Amino acid sequence: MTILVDQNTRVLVQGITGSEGSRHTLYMLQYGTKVVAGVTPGKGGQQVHGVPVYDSVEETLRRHPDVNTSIIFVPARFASDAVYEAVDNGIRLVVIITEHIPIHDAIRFVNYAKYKGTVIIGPNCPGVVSPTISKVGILPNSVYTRKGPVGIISRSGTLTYEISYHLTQAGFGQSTVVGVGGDPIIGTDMVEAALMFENDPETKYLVVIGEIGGDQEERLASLVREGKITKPIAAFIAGRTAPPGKRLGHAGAIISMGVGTYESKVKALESAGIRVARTPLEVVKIIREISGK
Amino acid sequence: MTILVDQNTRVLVQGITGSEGSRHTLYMLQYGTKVVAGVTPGKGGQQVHGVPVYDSVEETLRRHPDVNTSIIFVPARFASDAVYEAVDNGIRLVVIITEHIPIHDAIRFVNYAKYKGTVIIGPNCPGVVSPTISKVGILPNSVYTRKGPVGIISRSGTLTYEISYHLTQAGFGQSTVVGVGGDPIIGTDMVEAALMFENDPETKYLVVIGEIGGDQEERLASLVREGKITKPIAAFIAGRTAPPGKRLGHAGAIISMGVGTYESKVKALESAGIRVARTPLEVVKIIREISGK
Amino acid sequence: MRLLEYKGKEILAKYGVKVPRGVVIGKPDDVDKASLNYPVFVKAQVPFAGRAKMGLVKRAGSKDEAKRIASEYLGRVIQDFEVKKVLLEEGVDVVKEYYVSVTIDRSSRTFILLASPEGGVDIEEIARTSPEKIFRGRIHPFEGLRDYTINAVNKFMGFTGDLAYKFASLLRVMYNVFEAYDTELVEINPLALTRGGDFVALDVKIMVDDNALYRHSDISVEEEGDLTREEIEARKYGFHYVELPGYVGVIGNGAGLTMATMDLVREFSGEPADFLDVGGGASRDVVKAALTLLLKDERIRGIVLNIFGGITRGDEVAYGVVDAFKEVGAAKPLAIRLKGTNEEEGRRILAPLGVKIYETAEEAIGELMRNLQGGGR
Amino acid sequence: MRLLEYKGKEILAKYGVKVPRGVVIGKPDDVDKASLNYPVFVKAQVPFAGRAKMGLVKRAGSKDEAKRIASEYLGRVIQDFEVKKVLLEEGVDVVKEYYVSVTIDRSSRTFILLASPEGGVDIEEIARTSPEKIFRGRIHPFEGLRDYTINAVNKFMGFTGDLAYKFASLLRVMYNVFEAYDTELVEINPLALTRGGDFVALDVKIMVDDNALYRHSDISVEEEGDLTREEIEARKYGFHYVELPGYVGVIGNGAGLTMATMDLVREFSGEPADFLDVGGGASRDVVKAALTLLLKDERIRGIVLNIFGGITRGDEVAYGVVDAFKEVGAAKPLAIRLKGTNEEEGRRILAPLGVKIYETAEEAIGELMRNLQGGGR
Repeated sequence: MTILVDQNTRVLVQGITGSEGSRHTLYMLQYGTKVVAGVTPGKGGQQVHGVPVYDSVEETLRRHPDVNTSIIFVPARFASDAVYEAVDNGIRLVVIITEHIPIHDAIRFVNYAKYKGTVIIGPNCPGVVSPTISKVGILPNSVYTRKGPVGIISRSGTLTYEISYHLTQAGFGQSTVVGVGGDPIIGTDMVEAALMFENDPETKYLVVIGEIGGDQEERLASLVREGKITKPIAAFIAGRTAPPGKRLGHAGAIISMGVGTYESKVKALESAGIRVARTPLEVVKIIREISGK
Repeated sequence: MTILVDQNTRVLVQGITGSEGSRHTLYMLQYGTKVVAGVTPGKGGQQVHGVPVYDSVEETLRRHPDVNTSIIFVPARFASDAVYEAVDNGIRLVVIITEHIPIHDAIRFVNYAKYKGTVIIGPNCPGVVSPTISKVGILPNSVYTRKGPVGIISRSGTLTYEISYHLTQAGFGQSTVVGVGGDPIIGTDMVEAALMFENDPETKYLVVIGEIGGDQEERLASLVREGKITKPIAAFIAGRTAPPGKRLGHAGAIISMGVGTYESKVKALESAGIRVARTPLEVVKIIREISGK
Repeated sequence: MRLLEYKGKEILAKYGVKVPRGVVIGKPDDVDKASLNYPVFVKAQVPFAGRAKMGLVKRAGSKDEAKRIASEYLGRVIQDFEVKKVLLEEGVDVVKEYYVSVTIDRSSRTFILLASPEGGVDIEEIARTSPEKIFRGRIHPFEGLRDYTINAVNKFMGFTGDLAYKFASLLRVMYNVFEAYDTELVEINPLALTRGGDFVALDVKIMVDDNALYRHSDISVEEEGDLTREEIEARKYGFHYVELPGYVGVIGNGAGLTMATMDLVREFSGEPADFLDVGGGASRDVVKAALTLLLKDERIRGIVLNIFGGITRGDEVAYGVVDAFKEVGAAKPLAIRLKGTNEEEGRRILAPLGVKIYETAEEAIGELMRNLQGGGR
Repeated sequence: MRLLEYKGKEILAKYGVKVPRGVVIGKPDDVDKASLNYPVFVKAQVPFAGRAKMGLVKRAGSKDEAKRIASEYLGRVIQDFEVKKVLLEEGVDVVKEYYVSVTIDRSSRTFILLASPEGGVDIEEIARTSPEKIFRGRIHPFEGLRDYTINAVNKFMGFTGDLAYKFASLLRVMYNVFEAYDTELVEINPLALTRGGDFVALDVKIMVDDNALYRHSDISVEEEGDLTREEIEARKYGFHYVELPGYVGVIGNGAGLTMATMDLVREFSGEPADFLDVGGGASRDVVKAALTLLLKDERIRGIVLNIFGGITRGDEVAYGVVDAFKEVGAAKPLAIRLKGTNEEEGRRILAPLGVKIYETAEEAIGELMRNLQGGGR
């Protein structure tokens, strides 16, 4: 088993006719993802890499009632509308790749989705992949070649690929890799993703790739201390050398209100018995030791 | 067992220092309801019929963590705020007696409560009583003297008392009586209340007291046809002689868009095998026949 | 409350919706001051439907004709409503008429956008005969009117390019007005598409939630109200009254019980002359005013008073009856059914009047109807 | 984006919040035109905290003194920011200072109201030392700022009667501005209570979401921006750059990987001179501009380029490096780590340059640091 994405995943690409949408539709198809339809208002009737395009999600579902997942490549100004359209049409999982969505918009649609029972991943995230089964995102196909016991939760994109790559090289495949996104407001945070992995029997170990800012890693540590997350974890936190008060790329990576420093995160994690790697490669070492392999 | 209100019900009265709030606090206490606290902002520290008054729901819950139900007598302009306060503080059941709450306010807080997992009864309703156990409402104590197998769902106030009275006189006690409220937008409608009764083993028969306008009775009939509600039902619909397009007291009792006429309701109910009484007294007759007593 | 047409148009126009060029007047002489291009349509401002059929919209080819029609309308009482305003409007070069509205969807507890390429006719009629010609788009209050809904309705209506853009703007304005004014309905019917390619609101119906009027100081109840004079009177006393065509007066406490009482009157072959709900916890004064209203009503030949006391107390009701009899006399047969709170006290107070108190509404109405029918109709 | 103080005050004042009487000027001579009662406070308009300590707020007893201070500030570059505006403000008769703000609560995904009777100090400091002195009231976006929250904060702050009423109005304005301007923070600190019993905003900090600026035409990025010149340059090319105090240049793709690369530099006892994230799918031009920026930076003694290609392609990156070397020459040691998409092509393109390509970032940085340290620091 995996989380979020599995062999039953049937994907709708919102914004499929844009350059990103189109390119990643191809990559997802190449990976083996079942991309069954795309939506771009006004472009219904076209095809993108053989995938039929519709004007609306409602029309899509009429033709493809098996669609259960949507990935959004719609530009920031229109992305919120695409999210509402997906949620209102009962799509169960919506992965938002789009970055630069206004935070007030995100705070509203994230709450709305929760209310309607839709799981949101992102915005501003690389998506989700369950190696060799299905990918709903922009993570590089070449990295995700091996299924296995490691569940990865990450706030970063490339750093995730980096660590995943090293893990795969060392023989540790992944159950599912979730890039939760770098924005301050995201639909599913590390804690919620960790709870999903906790219930997934196939996932034996967790890799948590955090960064400075916010309190997701601290809250994750609390759940471990409370015994609500019991699987062994190897963590890495980026931004040890980042100066406070400056944004480093991710809007989420800013330290404020005395929380979210590298030190507070490492302290919280270590006091919950979680080992924190000092370099990306050390993550592999920790997983090797934990697994006894 | 009963629905909504039982021996574990612990009541907070919001707007307890107003004349209605105060009077019905007394009546509820006389009925045996466990009214443990009241709230009126700025009046904390007072007592009403021996019930302590607090400034806020949060303070109340700090002192009385057993409170699980709130009844709202706050005037219409401030009632919405009281509802949000109750919902945000995690109260599980909120009964809104207040009438004349603006419909846009109601549509928002009803959705908000649903999102937060709070059950709302009302607005503009007489409340809920589980005879001889607990009453959270303004239904007359003298009428509800006998527990028994009949669950009553009603959009009306006095008409409910009338029919309940006749039932009790005829020896049919009630499990729970729910006045869902007469406004066009209500937190729990007849259909939702019927589904609650469906799961209550103590309730053997349902009495449904509807009126013209809206489509609650029609939707209830659909659920019966689909087999989702299986308990025998006796119905009464008020407003057979009401002219279309006029509001008769209840804002909910207006016929429009071709639905909600007396005829459409009776037709829907009868086609689902539900017997519809032509007079309030006939309801008792039908229940007698259904029960074979 | 239903706003008069001109007021609804005023509000929509403020937000950028196009309406026909026109002037609202209160006196026939105001026609002189209005600089309009004739012919114009002269439209009596009344808060109900079916104006055209009632001859309340007429074409005037000249100022004089307009003035004549306006004086015919102004001051006239129609369905108990006195016409105080008349709208003069220039004609519009119509290519096609549509229907569009935003309203409340009770069962889903959301708002809803309705649109149809069939304009100018009753939407309930379309709903009955060709429901597939109505677009229905849910609008959740937590998300507002979304572009995807606008795209869908444009597709349904067949609007593309510039028309789609203009229709989108119109819908956004309608939704904003719907929210800003606490309305239950914002309807444009018909919405005209002109030869010039514009949407123009030919008729507008806006229903504002009575309970939210306190938030909208720019809407005046007196001026815009759709209430009859009796209803305004009733409102003053705090009871709810609706006139019906029959001859049996009905008073109850609570809307459901009062409706059920009306229904019982019919069940016993009578015709209710009113719906009068004294409400919960009615005082002596309210009951007196209510009963007096019916006792004075010449259409009414007998009255049933059906009270199930909960919050309402039997003694207060009884005193109200005594007071009403003192004022206008026991002019008509009165059947009283009094149950519940302070029932005995009520009976005691009523005893000197010699009015019979019944145990059930069925008994009360049954006997009243037998008396009325026995006395000849 | 952090608005300058005067702009934040302008916005709040428009909605009715009281601010000190003052004038914003762009030239020292503008002081003459301002009719103010002296003494005044002269405040350099810079988008960062700690102004008072940096001598950027001074008291002026006369027009001449104010002019002298203003000319001292205007045109000065502080933390890479050029002062273009100065605010002159009359003093306020302060009885007590408070803290109040509306911001975003990430973990609960709601808004939050913060208030404290301890004003004028850093709220993070209060949060650390006496968290019980901060009122925290969640505001769910679906319900807005509720009266019950206002009642609670008034009780916490000890405001009753007129003061409670005024504070409630202030909070409503702050929340409206918070929503209307897509802000991440609306903060008044200190909020003064005057002898006259009014609340006056002495300093205001408003952070507007950069991603929502397109909706707010009244806010000008150029004028209000808190970016350094390099950052503005970087933004033009579409990469994200932050200057840091060290001597090792860092380029990565993706914020997380770039931060991790900085961290590795420190791990190998170096000091990163920057954070430079070329982003996802960086083109040849972006890589060229980024590398050129660092090659020209005199503080920088060596550079690590860490690319894990996903969307980003190794060949594009390689061509960007080639282009940069063509322009400014291989002036400094460069360690390249290139993995992922089109890795081999990238290696082939880079081969003629004689630059070593590493398998892992650890190797690249390790060897770079050995070179730098071997060469003496």
